[in-house]
Amino acid sequence: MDPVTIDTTKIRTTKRKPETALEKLEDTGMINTILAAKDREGFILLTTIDQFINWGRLSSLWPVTSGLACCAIEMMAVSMAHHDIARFGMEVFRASPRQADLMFVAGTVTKRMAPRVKQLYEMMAEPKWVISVGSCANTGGPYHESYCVLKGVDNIIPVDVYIPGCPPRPEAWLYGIIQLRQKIKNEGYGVKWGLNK
Amino acid sequence: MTTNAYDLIVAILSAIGLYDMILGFFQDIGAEYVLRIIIVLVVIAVVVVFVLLTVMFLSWLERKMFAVVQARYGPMVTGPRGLFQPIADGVKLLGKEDTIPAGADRWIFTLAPYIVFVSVLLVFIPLPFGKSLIVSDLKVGLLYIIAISAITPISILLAGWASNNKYSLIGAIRAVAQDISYTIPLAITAIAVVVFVGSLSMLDIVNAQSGYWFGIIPKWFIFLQPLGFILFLIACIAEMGRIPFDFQESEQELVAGFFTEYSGMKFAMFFLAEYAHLFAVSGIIVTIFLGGWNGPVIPLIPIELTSLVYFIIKTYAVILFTMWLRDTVPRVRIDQLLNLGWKIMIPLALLNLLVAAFVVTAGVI
Amino acid sequence: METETFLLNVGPVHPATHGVLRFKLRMDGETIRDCQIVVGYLHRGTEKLGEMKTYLQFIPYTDRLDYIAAMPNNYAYVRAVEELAGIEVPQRAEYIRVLVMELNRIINHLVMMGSLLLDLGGSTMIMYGFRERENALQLYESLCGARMTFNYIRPGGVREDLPDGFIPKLNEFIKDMEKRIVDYEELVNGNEIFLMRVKNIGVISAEEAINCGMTGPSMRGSGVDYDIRKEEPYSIYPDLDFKACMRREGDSLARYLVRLDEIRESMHILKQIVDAMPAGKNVNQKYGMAPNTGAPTAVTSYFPRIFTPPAGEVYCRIEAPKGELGFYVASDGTTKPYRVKIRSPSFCNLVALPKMVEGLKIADLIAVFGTIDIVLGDVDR
Amino acid sequence: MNSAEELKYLLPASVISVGVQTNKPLAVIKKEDILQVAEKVKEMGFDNLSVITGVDREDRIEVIYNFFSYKKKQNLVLKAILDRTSPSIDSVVSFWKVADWLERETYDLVGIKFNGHPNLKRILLPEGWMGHPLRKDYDMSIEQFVTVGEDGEDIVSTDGSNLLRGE
Repeated sequence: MDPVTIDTTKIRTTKRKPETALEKLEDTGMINTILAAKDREGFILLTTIDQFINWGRLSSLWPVTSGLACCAIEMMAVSMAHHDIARFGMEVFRASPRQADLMFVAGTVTKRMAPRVKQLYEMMAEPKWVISVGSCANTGGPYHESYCVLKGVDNIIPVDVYIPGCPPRPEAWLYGIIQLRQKIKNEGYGVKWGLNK
Repeated sequence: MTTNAYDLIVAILSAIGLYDMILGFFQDIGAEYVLRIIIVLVVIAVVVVFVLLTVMFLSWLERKMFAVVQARYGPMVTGPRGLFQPIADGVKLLGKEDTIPAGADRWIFTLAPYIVFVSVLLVFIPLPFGKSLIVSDLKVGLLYIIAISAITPISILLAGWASNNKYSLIGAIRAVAQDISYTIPLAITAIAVVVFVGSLSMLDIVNAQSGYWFGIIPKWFIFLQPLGFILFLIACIAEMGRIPFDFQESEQELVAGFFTEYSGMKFAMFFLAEYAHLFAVSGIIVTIFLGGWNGPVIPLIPIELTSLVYFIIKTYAVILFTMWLRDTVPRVRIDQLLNLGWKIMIPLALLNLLVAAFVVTAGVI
Repeated sequence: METETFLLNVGPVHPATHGVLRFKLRMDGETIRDCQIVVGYLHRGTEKLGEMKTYLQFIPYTDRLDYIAAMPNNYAYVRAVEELAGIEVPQRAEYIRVLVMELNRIINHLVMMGSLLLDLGGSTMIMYGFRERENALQLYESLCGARMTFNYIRPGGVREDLPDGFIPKLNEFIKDMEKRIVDYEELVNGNEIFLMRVKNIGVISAEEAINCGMTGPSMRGSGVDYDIRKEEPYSIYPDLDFKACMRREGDSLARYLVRLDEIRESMHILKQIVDAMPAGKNVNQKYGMAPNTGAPTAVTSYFPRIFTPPAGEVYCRIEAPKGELGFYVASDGTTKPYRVKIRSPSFCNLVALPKMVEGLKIADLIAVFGTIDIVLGDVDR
Repeated sequence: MNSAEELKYLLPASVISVGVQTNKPLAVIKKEDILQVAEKVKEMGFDNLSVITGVDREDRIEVIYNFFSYKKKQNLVLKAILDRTSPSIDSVVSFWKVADWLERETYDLVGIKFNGHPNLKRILLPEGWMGHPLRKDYDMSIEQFVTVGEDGEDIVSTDGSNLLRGE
């Protein structure tokens, strides 16, 4: 097939027929009245609902009580008086994965534990997020050469935020949590449907 | 003279001169009963909204109180001092996936949380929030409350059984054993109060506690029956299933007890029911032993309002006490709890009843 | 009455197992008829890694065994290497080592007390325990930059000398702890419900405890008056005045109280060390590091680049907070150990658990398990 | 006379030689006589079995027992030499209960069979794991994966496709 040469001037001038709901609204000019602020270009209704739901989700991340190794002690330290993740409404550690939204993979995932971690993740109800904490969970860390350690928990479950450290300081945990909150803020149905950016 | 919330609404409408007009309109179309239904629905809506708001506030209060005892701050980011935390929790739980385990009994599994919540809501019917602020003053109010409370263990058993999970089942069986052994001292202690009042109506119980002895000590039954009050309080905490008696959901033993398998909105129902139960039971304790809505009369302010304030203050005192208890003591063991119930509480409750009956028969008071 | 027993699986992910331990319980209603412990969910192959790393490289791995109290692990391994290679340690270094180890003992017992109470349903004690732990960790941080995994004790001494202002801060910590420990006693020891839960639960006799390989505070709760620090003294312990805490009852309460007393003893030791801390080098000249000048250049290490202890084998044991911690190190004269074997206290203490909980309720399992005080990194290695 | 020499005096036929393991008395014993020696050692007051270590010396396998006596405050180290192809020795569980787990661990990681052990199964690694990692010839290049079967027990295979995430 011959290479297609693109006439850029033509594209700029040609107006496509509006197809999607958004484009139709743009066409009529009504969009300006119902669009949200300029920095958040999207469908205002969906944006608002998305923002509200995401706010609910990011404000009440309940972690599942599952510590694997060293990092679990720092997980306890994070939830205790000095660092206190309760400020984010996260002190509600749920022992049952069904009621939890967030899993800290805190520690070395051994070959023997890997299927259980995966099972635990699968038992959690959607929407769910995973934070991989510490070198061991990220890559295998100091135990990378070991015969019975999984080289990174992202081999078995999807991970949203990685926190490096061995073990990470509580401040690093808090930073990781804030990153996850930021991430949740930008999720939503509007994003999925291409209406919000 | 109004006696319940229905009458109060009618009285308010009459006072501002709207009632006759509305009544006239409905009489014209020959459907007076529609107006009655509407007023009843308004009363129900007000109570339900009030209870739900209280429940949300309580869940925040509990976390905050927990934090204060433990030298922390508690929720801070979500809203001022984390006050919107319960709303965020609610929004999140609403949007959460509703899992039903593979081996579960789907119908019962779905039904159980709603039974729990509804049975707790029903307790509020004969509960006087203030003078005239009562949905309906049942003649058998106290009996009704005890009977309705007995539905909760059944629905917990349903939940535990339907989950097809050993932890849930153990939790449910524990809950039933606990409720059976503590409803008995609860009822016997309540009867001791009824002996004094001579009526099962909650309103009569409150009215019997108005006034003062020697001009200073309020005529509350806590001063007449201190033993009865302590027994009733312990039995109530056991019935609510809170620490030190929270076996049905004891996290370190049974993961999450009978609601281990529940997620999303069904879990939220249990969550709501727990706090609604806490509020209801505290209200009952206040009504029976702490003088209900009685308190010093303040001139110029309508008694309906002051009585509501007194009731709320007293109820929150009881609630804070149970929360403080949760923060400081560990959990007892299930067999120790049953021992306490059957071998200590029931004999003491009977003794309390005996003394009360003797005092009343002898005509000392 | 004959009832059907059923199998209850507790763990590996369960709030009361302190990590990834699994109990297979045969239950008769609420009563445990048979308890089987499954371990190994955190087996990371530390011993094999010991053969693959040089002597110095292996020290960080010892931190990750008992991660609540890592200093004694450091020390036990380093001491084994020192005995193997015949390295002299300056007196000041020994004082610093004992100081950091005793501080770690306090941390360990605080965490243990907290998690025991948490398992029993009282969630406030752990917050207090971790509050004090955090203060101690700040001391460690000023010492070596790490909170939990220190890598501080080196063959020939310690990595760095005490920083400025360490001793005053330590004194402050001790003073604070003395007040706090009274609070703990008020919160916990006098609590009727707590006593109900732990008294006469999980009783084990002295003979049985020894036979099952229990060591440390768990064994001393059964009336065995034995502490390696006292009976087979190492480091500067002969110069210090302290006593081995011991109780005769052998139940969960006794094991708990032994730990409470040990916190007091450790604070007593710390005070003596602060008073008697000698001046001098913090490390044997041949093996130490150049003093850190704060310049962003690489730290110069005098540690021999090729460190080859003579061939031989050594088994060296110390009194770690959880019990007897031993390192068997075999050398074949090369730069890497030929074999490293870790005798971990948690692993051996667990052997007695099934016997202790038989016939008890499931809630008691937690009360007994909490007082044995294990760490899964130490069990599975 | 230290404890190893005392043992040699008591059981001259079973003890091959006497030495030291860096300031702890060591007795090298015949592996066939371990039960006899264990009985004698227990009689001598060594009530605590500290640790059992298995060492793969490439031409032979050594199993080392560290004992301690709470009564006499003495140490004793026993060493038995096993052949490498099929290392086996009698179990001492009947004397010291702690040997139960210690022997299982040694079996798991070094591959020494303890005859007469009531429950000689792997303890740290899952049942079915190929090879004993602390042997010097253990092949580290084979990657083994664990999955969970219907009954909750581990299944070991070299195929991780069930476990690992697909793209």
